Amino acid sequence: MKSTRILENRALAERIYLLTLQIDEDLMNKLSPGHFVKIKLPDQRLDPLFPRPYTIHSLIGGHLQVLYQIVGKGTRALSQLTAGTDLEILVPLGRPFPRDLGYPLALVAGGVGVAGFGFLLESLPQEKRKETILYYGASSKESLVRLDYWETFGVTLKLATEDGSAGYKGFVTDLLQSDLSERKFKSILACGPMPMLKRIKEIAANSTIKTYLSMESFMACGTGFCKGCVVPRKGGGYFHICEDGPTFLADDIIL
Amino acid sequence: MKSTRILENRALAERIYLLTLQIDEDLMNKLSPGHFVKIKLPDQRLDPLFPRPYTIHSLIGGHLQVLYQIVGKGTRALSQLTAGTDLEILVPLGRPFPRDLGYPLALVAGGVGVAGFGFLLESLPQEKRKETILYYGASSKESLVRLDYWETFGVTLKLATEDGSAGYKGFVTDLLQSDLSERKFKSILACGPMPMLKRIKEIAANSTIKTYLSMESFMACGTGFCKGCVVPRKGGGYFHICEDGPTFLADDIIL
Amino acid sequence: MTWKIGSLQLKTPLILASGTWGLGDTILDYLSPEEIINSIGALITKGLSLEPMAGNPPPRLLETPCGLINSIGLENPGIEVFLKRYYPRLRDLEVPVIFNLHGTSVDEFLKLVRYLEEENIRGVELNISCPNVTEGGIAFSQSPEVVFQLVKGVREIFSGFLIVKLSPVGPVLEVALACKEAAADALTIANTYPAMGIVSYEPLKVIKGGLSGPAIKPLTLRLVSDIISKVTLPIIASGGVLSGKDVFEYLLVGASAVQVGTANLINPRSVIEIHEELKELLLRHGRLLDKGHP
Amino acid sequence: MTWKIGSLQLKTPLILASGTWGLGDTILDYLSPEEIINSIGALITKGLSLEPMAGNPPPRLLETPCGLINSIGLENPGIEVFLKRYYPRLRDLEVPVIFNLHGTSVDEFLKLVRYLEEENIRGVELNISCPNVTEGGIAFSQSPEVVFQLVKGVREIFSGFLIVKLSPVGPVLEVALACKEAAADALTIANTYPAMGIVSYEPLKVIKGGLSGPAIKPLTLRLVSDIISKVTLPIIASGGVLSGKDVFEYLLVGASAVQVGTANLINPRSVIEIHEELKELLLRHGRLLDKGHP
Ligand SMILES: Cc1cc2nc3c(=O)[nH]c(=O)nc-3n(C[C@H](O)[C@H](O)[C@H](O)COP(=O)(O)OP(=O)(O)OC[C@H]3O[C@@H](n4cnc5c(N)ncnc54)[C@H](O)[C@@H]3O)c2cc1C
Ligand SMILES: Cc1cc2nc3c(=O)[nH]c(=O)nc-3n(C[C@H](O)[C@H](O)[C@H](O)COP(=O)(O)OP(=O)(O)OC[C@H]3O[C@@H](n4cnc5c(N)ncnc54)[C@H](O)[C@@H]3O)c2cc1C
Ligand SMILES: Cc1cc2nc3c(=O)[nH]c(=O)nc-3n(C[C@H](O)[C@H](O)[C@H](O)COP(=O)(O)O)c2cc1C
Ligand SMILES: Cc1cc2nc3c(=O)[nH]c(=O)nc-3n(C[C@H](O)[C@H](O)[C@H](O)COP(=O)(O)O)c2cc1C
Ligand code: FES
Ligand code: FES
Repeated sequence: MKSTRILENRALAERIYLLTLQIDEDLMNKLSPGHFVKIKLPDQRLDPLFPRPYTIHSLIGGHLQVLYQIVGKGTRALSQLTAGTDLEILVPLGRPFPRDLGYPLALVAGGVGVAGFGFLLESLPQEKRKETILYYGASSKESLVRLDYWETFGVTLKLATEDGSAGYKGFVTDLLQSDLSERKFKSILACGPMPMLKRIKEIAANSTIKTYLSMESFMACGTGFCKGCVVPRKGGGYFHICEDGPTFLADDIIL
Repeated sequence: MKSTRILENRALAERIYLLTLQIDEDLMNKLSPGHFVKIKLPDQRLDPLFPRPYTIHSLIGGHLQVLYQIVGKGTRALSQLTAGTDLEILVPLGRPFPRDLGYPLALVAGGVGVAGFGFLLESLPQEKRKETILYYGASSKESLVRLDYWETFGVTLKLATEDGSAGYKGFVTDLLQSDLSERKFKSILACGPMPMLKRIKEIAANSTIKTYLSMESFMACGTGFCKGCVVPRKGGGYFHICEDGPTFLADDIIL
Repeated sequence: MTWKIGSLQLKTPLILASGTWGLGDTILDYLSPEEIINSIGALITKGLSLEPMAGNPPPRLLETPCGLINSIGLENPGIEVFLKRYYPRLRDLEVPVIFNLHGTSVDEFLKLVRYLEEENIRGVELNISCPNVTEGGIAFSQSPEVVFQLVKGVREIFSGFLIVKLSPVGPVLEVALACKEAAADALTIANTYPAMGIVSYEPLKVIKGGLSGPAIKPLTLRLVSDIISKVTLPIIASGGVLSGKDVFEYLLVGASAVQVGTANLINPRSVIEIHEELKELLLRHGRLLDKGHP
Repeated sequence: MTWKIGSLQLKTPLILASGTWGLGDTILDYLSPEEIINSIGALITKGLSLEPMAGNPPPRLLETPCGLINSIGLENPGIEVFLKRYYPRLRDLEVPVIFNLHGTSVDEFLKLVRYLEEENIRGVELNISCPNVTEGGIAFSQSPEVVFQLVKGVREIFSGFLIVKLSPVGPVLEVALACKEAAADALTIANTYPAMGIVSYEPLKVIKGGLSGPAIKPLTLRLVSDIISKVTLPIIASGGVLSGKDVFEYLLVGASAVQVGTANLINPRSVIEIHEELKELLLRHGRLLDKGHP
């Protein structure tokens, strides 16, 4: 684990926060889009017992940013930390997003699943950004965060909300599906809740689009030590999400 | 448990804090010097599992104040809370200091054991304060806190530090002992670490001074539910510190 | 909704566990009579013995990660004093009161039960599982045969509701089957787990006692689930319940009722909060309870 | 200071527990060879079987209060692949490597041990206590007689250091005595505790597995203390060690060495920190270790 300091921990929506951590250049050079980080709460309390994993959201300004949502006690405790607090982190974990993404590219995000696409877009050259559509869905308008930031990349942004308060009313996967007939995507990269990923796998099954899904599960270690974070592998056996993923070719896994 | 709000949580020394809680008049009227309060940390984390007990330090201004020292994870977590945070407390717990204290009165405090004497002095009429000596010992000058506050009562303040950085160099019990020959105390009320209490019991054993000791132990409930916080009773059996105490006649207990 | 443990009807499935609400003399300081009647299905007394017991010398408590080691040693005023001084006020609460009994021999247990028959007390929980006494207690739980004799003996003279509180260690299944055979009405699973902790180094103080609290819930949930699949007796779960979710999970694996213990120490009003949470969970997910045990 | 488990000499009393540092192929990503040599007394491999095992379907993990339920199901590449692909790099670390073995029958265990004799491997930990497999594993721990036959059989063909890893449930003392009688060199006390948790309500997902982590430390400390007073074999403690203090407490009650398990998952560098804390505690309170066990 490495020591780092909180520079900012800001609420973007009722339960969504943007955490900014100070890191040195050495570490920065090791990070690629798709990597994740484990963050240990800075106290001796043993509940929650395990540091939680978060995708690297952005490296802008040489700081490591994490975009997270409060869902339980670990994320709630994280949200209460203030600037200046020292933290231990374990990073980089997991494998980066695949390097062979084809364009036009569809990025599909459900909720804070959008996080990792920040770092990805930051790393792409302008011409590839232009060939990228970001499908971004959430429950309601308030939970669609950092829209200004997403717009700076010059990507096409397509929004969906379940309550219709912004963008298309319904699921982001509906948007994707209706676009598939017109647009000739070469790749899809999706991150979000399991029902969304399942739906995308179905949608893409009939196409030749290379489809990647970024998976989540509870992680005890994040380092491949425990063998607990598995997803069934086509053809038998299991992948370990933390060491073989978290991003997988949809065809390789059974959801 | 009752809901309350932190008005202030201020460091007085490296590891000693003064916590100010908002309470209503109704509750205030139920409190007497010597009572204690259990404070629950305001989150869902289960470690530490039990709310910690603290003596009521002061009621000045209609606020409930607690003077506490960081010794472990519970007190450390408490020290990190900020003004505006809502807390649950259970209060009043225990029995007040005895009402039949005789004067001249010696108050003997080791470290944050001094806490409860604030509320006591606040409740005493001026003429009784004048007949009170507060013996207050700590490891060093920095750990002798709120000296201005103690002085406002017009009591005689006698300080001791182990390193001699303020007042007498040595234990506060030495001070008390050497005074016993000159002064005719009617009562002693002492609060502090076990070795100090033992020493006071010894010192007072040869006198007719009514000697009260305020005891501590780990408490699971503080309400008499668990029967875990015992001190052996002279004549057999046990007292429960939380319901029969925390303050006992030295003669009644076996240390 | 009504709750049943065999023939016993309860208003809620929540029971205050033995030894975690004192002798009951101060419970009204924290809960109103209405709250008690509406939230609590039954009350189980502190473990009671024939003679008064002073309990163990300190240290009696140690907090461990998400748990509590206690070694109270069954401090209690004895059955007679309890019946005279403490019971009347509990009876007036109009919630079933179950007597938790501690004997060091079959004979002592029988004597205790006779007192209750005389007073027309209808509920008993035999504590054969206390880890903190040198005689009786958990020693019984090592021998299914002895337990059988004990329960059979009590059954012969006691016509009320007869619960046996098992230890989570030892031959638990065999003991459970022995209770069934001896015609117990229900089992409480389980008492605390034998544990040890170092209280301080200088002077060196250790505590050996029973572990309770959320730390043990995954263990007792498993035990309850395992026993339910093998013994056809109503099971009352006891272990680590802090929230309505915990209760719901015990009900899900098939428990008939659930005891609240250590939670009462953390907050004397826990049971009220647990009851509120449980009601909400039952509304949202209650149908899961009808689907058979996972 | 040197540390001894019977005839085995270790540089430190800290051992990495089976299954909590993967297959060892990535350990050098987190610890340098010097750190390993200076802080770790021995390494115990992931549980290895004759044939590769795919392990259990998800969910395999659930966090509980201060604990972890795992149901990995002994996923491993099989002894042959392990020996070829993973072992050489571990051997090069120059820290004793002990092979944790899983068989579903005495015969399978014997076959496994023969591989090791061939490769001149000097340390074995027989895993008769895994709660997460349908065959073998914890089933052995129910029968002291079967364990005796197993250990005796292995002892006959294996001249290296022979450890048996016990389950914390079942007839633990009898199993320990059987191991002693069959001439095991040491016991590991203990594996994880059978546990259960509800992972989600809709869809209803439950996990049955083994509980590890700080929640269980008071239980395993007690078990180690109890067994040490009754069985004259060196004991290696395993259960809930997160800090130097935890290790010191196991040593205090008489353990010869201590395994670090779940702590490696929380932080892959835990063992380094634990070692630093332990060194300091030994300096300050080490003399307590010579005073006999509390
Ligand atoms: C590789 C990876 C990257 C991640 N990146 C991010 C990120 O960038 N931003 C972010 O906000 N979150 C991210 N997560 C999810 C995040 O780790 C969890 O939300 C967090 O661990 C929850 O901790 P908690 O203590 O608050 O909740 P808990 O108290 O542990 O759980 C609360 C509830 O959330 C559920 N839950 C917990 N973890 C998960 C999970 N991983 N997936 C689905 N449900 C879960 C639990 O079942 C429970 O119902 C990522 C997870 C993984 C595995
Ligand atoms: C009736 C009563 C009134 C109290 N009033 C005050 C007060 O006004 N101000 C204040 O600062 N503290 C007071 N205390 C002590 C306070 O409750 C403890 O310091 C606190 O519980 C420690 O919690 P923790 O989680 O920080 O420490 P833990 O992590 O629980 O323990 C850290 C270390 O402190 C030791 N320790 C824990 N509790 C005690 C204790 N009660 N006595 C001695 N050693 C202990 C432990 O053995 C351990 O070594 C009072 C205690 C009682 C019983
Ligand atoms: C302080 C304390 C005292 C207890 N006393 C008794 C007792 O007298 N008789 C008994 O059968 N169980 C006793 N128990 C066990 C509890 O009734 C309960 O079964 C156990 O603590 C597990 O449940 P919990 O985790 O909810 O506390 C006691 C437990 C505690 C913590
Ligand atoms: C994820 C995981 C995998 C484990 N795999 C094995 C194993 O393969 N063989 C074995 O004997 N024990 C295994 N164990 C048990 C540990 O080695 C250790 O004995 C147990 O976890 C208790 O120690 P701890 O609380 O320090 O983790 C495993 C434990 C965990 C958490
Ligand atoms: S979380 Fe442990 S192997 Fe992935
Ligand atoms: S702390 Fe429970 S009775 Fe005093």
